[in-house]
Amino acid sequence: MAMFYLLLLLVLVGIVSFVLGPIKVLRNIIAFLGAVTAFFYFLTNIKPGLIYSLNIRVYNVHFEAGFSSMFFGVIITALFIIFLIASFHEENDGAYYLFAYLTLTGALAVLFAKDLISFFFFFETMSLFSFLMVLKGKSDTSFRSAFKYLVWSVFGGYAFLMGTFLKVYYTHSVMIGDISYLAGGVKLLILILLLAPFAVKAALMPFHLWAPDAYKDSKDTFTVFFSGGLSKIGVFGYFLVLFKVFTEIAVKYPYFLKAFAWLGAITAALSGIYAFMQDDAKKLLAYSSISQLGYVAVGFGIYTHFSVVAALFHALGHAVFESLLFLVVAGVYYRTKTTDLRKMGGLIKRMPLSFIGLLFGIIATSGIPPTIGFPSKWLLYEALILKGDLLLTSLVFFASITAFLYSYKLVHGIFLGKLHEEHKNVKEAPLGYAFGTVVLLVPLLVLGIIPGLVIKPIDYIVRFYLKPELGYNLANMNTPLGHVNFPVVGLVMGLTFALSLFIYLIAGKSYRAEQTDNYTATEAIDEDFELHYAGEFYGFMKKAFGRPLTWSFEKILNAFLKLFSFLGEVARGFYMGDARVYLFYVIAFFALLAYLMGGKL
Amino acid sequence: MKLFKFAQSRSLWMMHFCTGCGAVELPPTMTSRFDMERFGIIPMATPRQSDLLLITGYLTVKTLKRVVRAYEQMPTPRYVIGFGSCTINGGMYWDSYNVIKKLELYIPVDLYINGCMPRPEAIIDAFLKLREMIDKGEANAWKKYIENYEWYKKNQAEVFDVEKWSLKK
Amino acid sequence: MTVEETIKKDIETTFGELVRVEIERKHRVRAYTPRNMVLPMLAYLKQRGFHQFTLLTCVDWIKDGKFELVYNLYSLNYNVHVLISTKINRDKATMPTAINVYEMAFDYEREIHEMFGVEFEGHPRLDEFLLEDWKGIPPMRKDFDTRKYVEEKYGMKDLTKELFTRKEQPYRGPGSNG
Amino acid sequence: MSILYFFLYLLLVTIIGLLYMGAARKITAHIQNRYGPPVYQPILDVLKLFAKKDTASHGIMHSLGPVIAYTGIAATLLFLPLGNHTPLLHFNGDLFVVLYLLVVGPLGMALGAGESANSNATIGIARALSMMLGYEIIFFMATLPVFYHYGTASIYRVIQAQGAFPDWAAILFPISFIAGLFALQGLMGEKPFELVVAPHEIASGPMVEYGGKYLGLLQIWHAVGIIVETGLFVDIFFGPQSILWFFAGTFIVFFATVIVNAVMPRFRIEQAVRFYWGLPLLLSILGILQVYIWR
Repeated sequence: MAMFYLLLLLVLVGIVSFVLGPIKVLRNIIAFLGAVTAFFYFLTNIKPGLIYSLNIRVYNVHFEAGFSSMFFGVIITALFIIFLIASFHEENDGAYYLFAYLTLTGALAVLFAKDLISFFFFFETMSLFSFLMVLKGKSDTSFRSAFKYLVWSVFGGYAFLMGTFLKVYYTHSVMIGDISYLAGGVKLLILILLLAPFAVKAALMPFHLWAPDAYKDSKDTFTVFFSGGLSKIGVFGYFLVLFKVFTEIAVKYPYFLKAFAWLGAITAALSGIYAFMQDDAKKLLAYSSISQLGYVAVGFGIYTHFSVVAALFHALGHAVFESLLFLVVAGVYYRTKTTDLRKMGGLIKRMPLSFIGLLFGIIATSGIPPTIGFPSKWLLYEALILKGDLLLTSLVFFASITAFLYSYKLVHGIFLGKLHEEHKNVKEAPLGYAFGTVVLLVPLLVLGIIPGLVIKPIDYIVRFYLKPELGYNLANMNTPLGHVNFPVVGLVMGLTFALSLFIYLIAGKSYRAEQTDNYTATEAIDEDFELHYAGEFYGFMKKAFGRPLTWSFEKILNAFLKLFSFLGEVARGFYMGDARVYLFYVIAFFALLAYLMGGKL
Repeated sequence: MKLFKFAQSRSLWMMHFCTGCGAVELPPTMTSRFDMERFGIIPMATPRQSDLLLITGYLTVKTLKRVVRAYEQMPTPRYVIGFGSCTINGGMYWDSYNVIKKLELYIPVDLYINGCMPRPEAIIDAFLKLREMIDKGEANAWKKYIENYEWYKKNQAEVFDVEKWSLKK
Repeated sequence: MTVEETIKKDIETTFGELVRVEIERKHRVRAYTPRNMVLPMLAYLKQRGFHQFTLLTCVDWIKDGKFELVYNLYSLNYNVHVLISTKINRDKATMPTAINVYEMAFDYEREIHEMFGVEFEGHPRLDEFLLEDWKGIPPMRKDFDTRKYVEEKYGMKDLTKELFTRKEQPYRGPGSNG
Repeated sequence: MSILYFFLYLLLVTIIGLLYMGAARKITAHIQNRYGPPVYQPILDVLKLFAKKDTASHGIMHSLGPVIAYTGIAATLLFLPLGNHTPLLHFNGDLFVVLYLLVVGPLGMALGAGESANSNATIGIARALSMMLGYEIIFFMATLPVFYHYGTASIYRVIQAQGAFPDWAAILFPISFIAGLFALQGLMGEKPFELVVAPHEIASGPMVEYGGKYLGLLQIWHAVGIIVETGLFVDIFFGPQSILWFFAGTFIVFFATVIVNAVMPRFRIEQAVRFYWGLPLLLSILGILQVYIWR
């Protein structure tokens, strides 16, 4: 019952905030209180193993809360609150909040759904309303981006529906349950069809095309929830399909898993490369988000206990740091009205808190200790080496190096360098953004130093399906390969930092130089001299990579489009000719017939 | 303290800023024939990193502006060696309308090397002399610049636009 | 007939009485031209094969009150320099620009403008070129007193006086008066 | 007590690293038929830099950049076993901890140099980060077979698993070893991969706005970096050594890079990255294949 009440509450709050649309303050208060209530209701009332079914005359909607639904539900709801608080600073109407709440309802219902039909229904609800959210985005190209997103979602959704029908046909059950006993090809087909929408949601490589545009063109605060929260549904789907629907996949189709892992690694590496070639902050982050979700796919593809733990931990980490980065960029956009890296710079002097947020965000994205990005990367590498796929390991490592490149480009473009004249009077991001930044910084650091806090629930999720191999307690993690005590890593870093700072402080004094007091081959420069170079930051990499960098999936798709329209033209020519053409066809047909008959006619 | 002084005199990083024709004497001084690195003197790329500014030859007003800027960007203690007769009295450009005559009027100089051109031996001799001066605490021209800042600025203002070319601290 | 003589004859037949052409020595032909004939002559010589604009220079004839502008053209085919000199008035010296004929003239004209103060009519960019923040008369004019300027600006009074007393005849180097 | 031990240990390694730098200058000088500075010259340089009275800073991040850089390398050092010598945190030392901590240094320097807004610095950083796409991946791929072969990711256990002389990983995995040598040259930032600093081209790159104590911190960062980078290489490929032999080993490896540095010109950036994706990548893939065949 609790789950139903929760969903009902969310829908009601959405409708109320829609009705209260013009009365801004009241609407915001209601929306905020609704989200907070939902969050605490979720924490207190929903326990793993809770079952509820709703009888709607012809159909029973089944709900069940598991450990995984709890895990993802908490992430999504918490991010929703952060998104909501920041979004109050934007100009939004009531419908925006209605759509937002219905998106959240759909997402949570997906987590609870126990049968495939209602799963599909809620999944499509979520997709539809998140499409509407993107549609309400900020730029002129929003419609195009949103439409792209919708097309891909619908594609994924119908693949899922097809998979559902196949499963129902063969197993006579709509419940989410094992299909391992089915005959060969059918299983694999169902598996792929069921996995498709989640690959779309988590932007796995051939299905990622909607993501950069949709992330870029949705409203900045919504992107926080969109990238950090909704993509978790994709990860949840991976978990659902690979562990609940097809339990014996590792035995039956190890090559499928291997392909899945490689796909994830390719996603991570290629998106990383695309990310550091972008000049727009949100597009860069979009590719970075895709890249990070690639690691999650790798973790699932390896299919050992601690690789899946790593994947789920990384999903959590992704939710934390990617949301943090999007939130900071949203705050910067709120103040400067631009996300173009070439037009910003030097904002560290005006927005110090945002800078700290972004700095720790990129440190976590790069996977440097002591942040949340490190434990999952560490576990993933251990799992990869233990699995013995060294080339895959190398590709994943390559991807994580690209993370250094794009994350530095981001912080350099926005915060470092010379302050532009038009940003002289920019203030720190408003309270809503600052709140989210501070709140997200806490798990980012705490879970980086004491990952044991969440390893335990994640272990509960995974140990039911895979043999537990990972030794862990609050501070330590043990794999057959190695051992890390994360607080000690943090402590050593703190200690050495104190030492370096000590050296810095006892050494001679320094003075604060003006920005124009710069080594420019001793030329005197004035304020409007262009010192800060952020565009084409890795321009020379185009030379290093050569042609492959200019390839993209979009171009391939466009080539397909051209091919199909050409074929269409040809086919049209057959049907749309005039009388003479038809006469020619008839004669040609008879000539062919005569030839085939070989003169017997 | 003594150790730091020792280090200061033994490690002089020279700015790689060749002004006049005297720069041509530096490559032999750096390379294997005379090897100034054995005294701890190496060329550095930017004024931020260097201790020693070598004015190698004549300075036009145009160059002087840049030299003053570079000099002010160098962290203290910083030393200046005037190199060749051009820095002393204008040398062969004694009546040129665009070459400054006395370097000392614009930036303080620790040491002059006479000649047109001085040989690498003379340069190395000057380096050793400068090292001695630092050891004895005599190479204090940079202090003069800070104490008599107004005076130097006044002199500089007579030849170029000081407002634009000097640093604001 | 040598190449130089051919060129001389060609110029003379084309421009007639207005120009005086001399063969100064081998490979060098000099044409004395009035101010308004310079551009036609440059155009003519360019299509005659003198593709290289080597130099534009200026001489200050202060006693005559004239500037002499010398355009130095060169032809790789003939291996011949043609110098076109023209005299213009010294006060309010103006000259039509040659950049429409030879683009190379762009920087030379800027330089002459800066050093002698000759205004080139139609030149798009006669601003600061080699000197920075120069005020007063252009430094290459002969009425510009270099020594006085140096004494005032760089404070070299003592040294120059000493020089004069030691030698009986003052040194007259390039750039000094007369 | 142990904290004091950490500090003394760090100080000692810093001084040894500075002496290595001095030795490099001396070796280079002798190759160029010069006499060269005394071996202790870098120590004097660092002392002088720390004694500088007024250094220009462009803001808080510009000041903290070198501090973070030294933090990163010092933390890495504490996780790195020095041969057979009982290291400080060997129980915790893991290849990935070390590799990720190694990146903190360049990142700190990049953040600091970025705030100076100098275009030379920007170019230098862009190069430094792009170069990582070349050498880091090769270094990683070259060491992977060793870790895979000994079935551990702990550097300490890899050292212990190797035996005396003929049992070294360098001899078991000669192809990976050569690939690792290529990567080491880039990791150390020596010519022909000296693109980041390139004093004649981009005025010492990221260091362009750093002087005085900042440059001093960067110098000792580089000094410890030499020990850590060559030490990591020696640990992985040369098996268990007493501390003296460990330093001898690092010096030999360092000597090799210095000699290459002294006689080589410099690559352009895209040439350098492409170079790494040519022969060294092939070698490291061959090394991985070798370990597969062995198993």
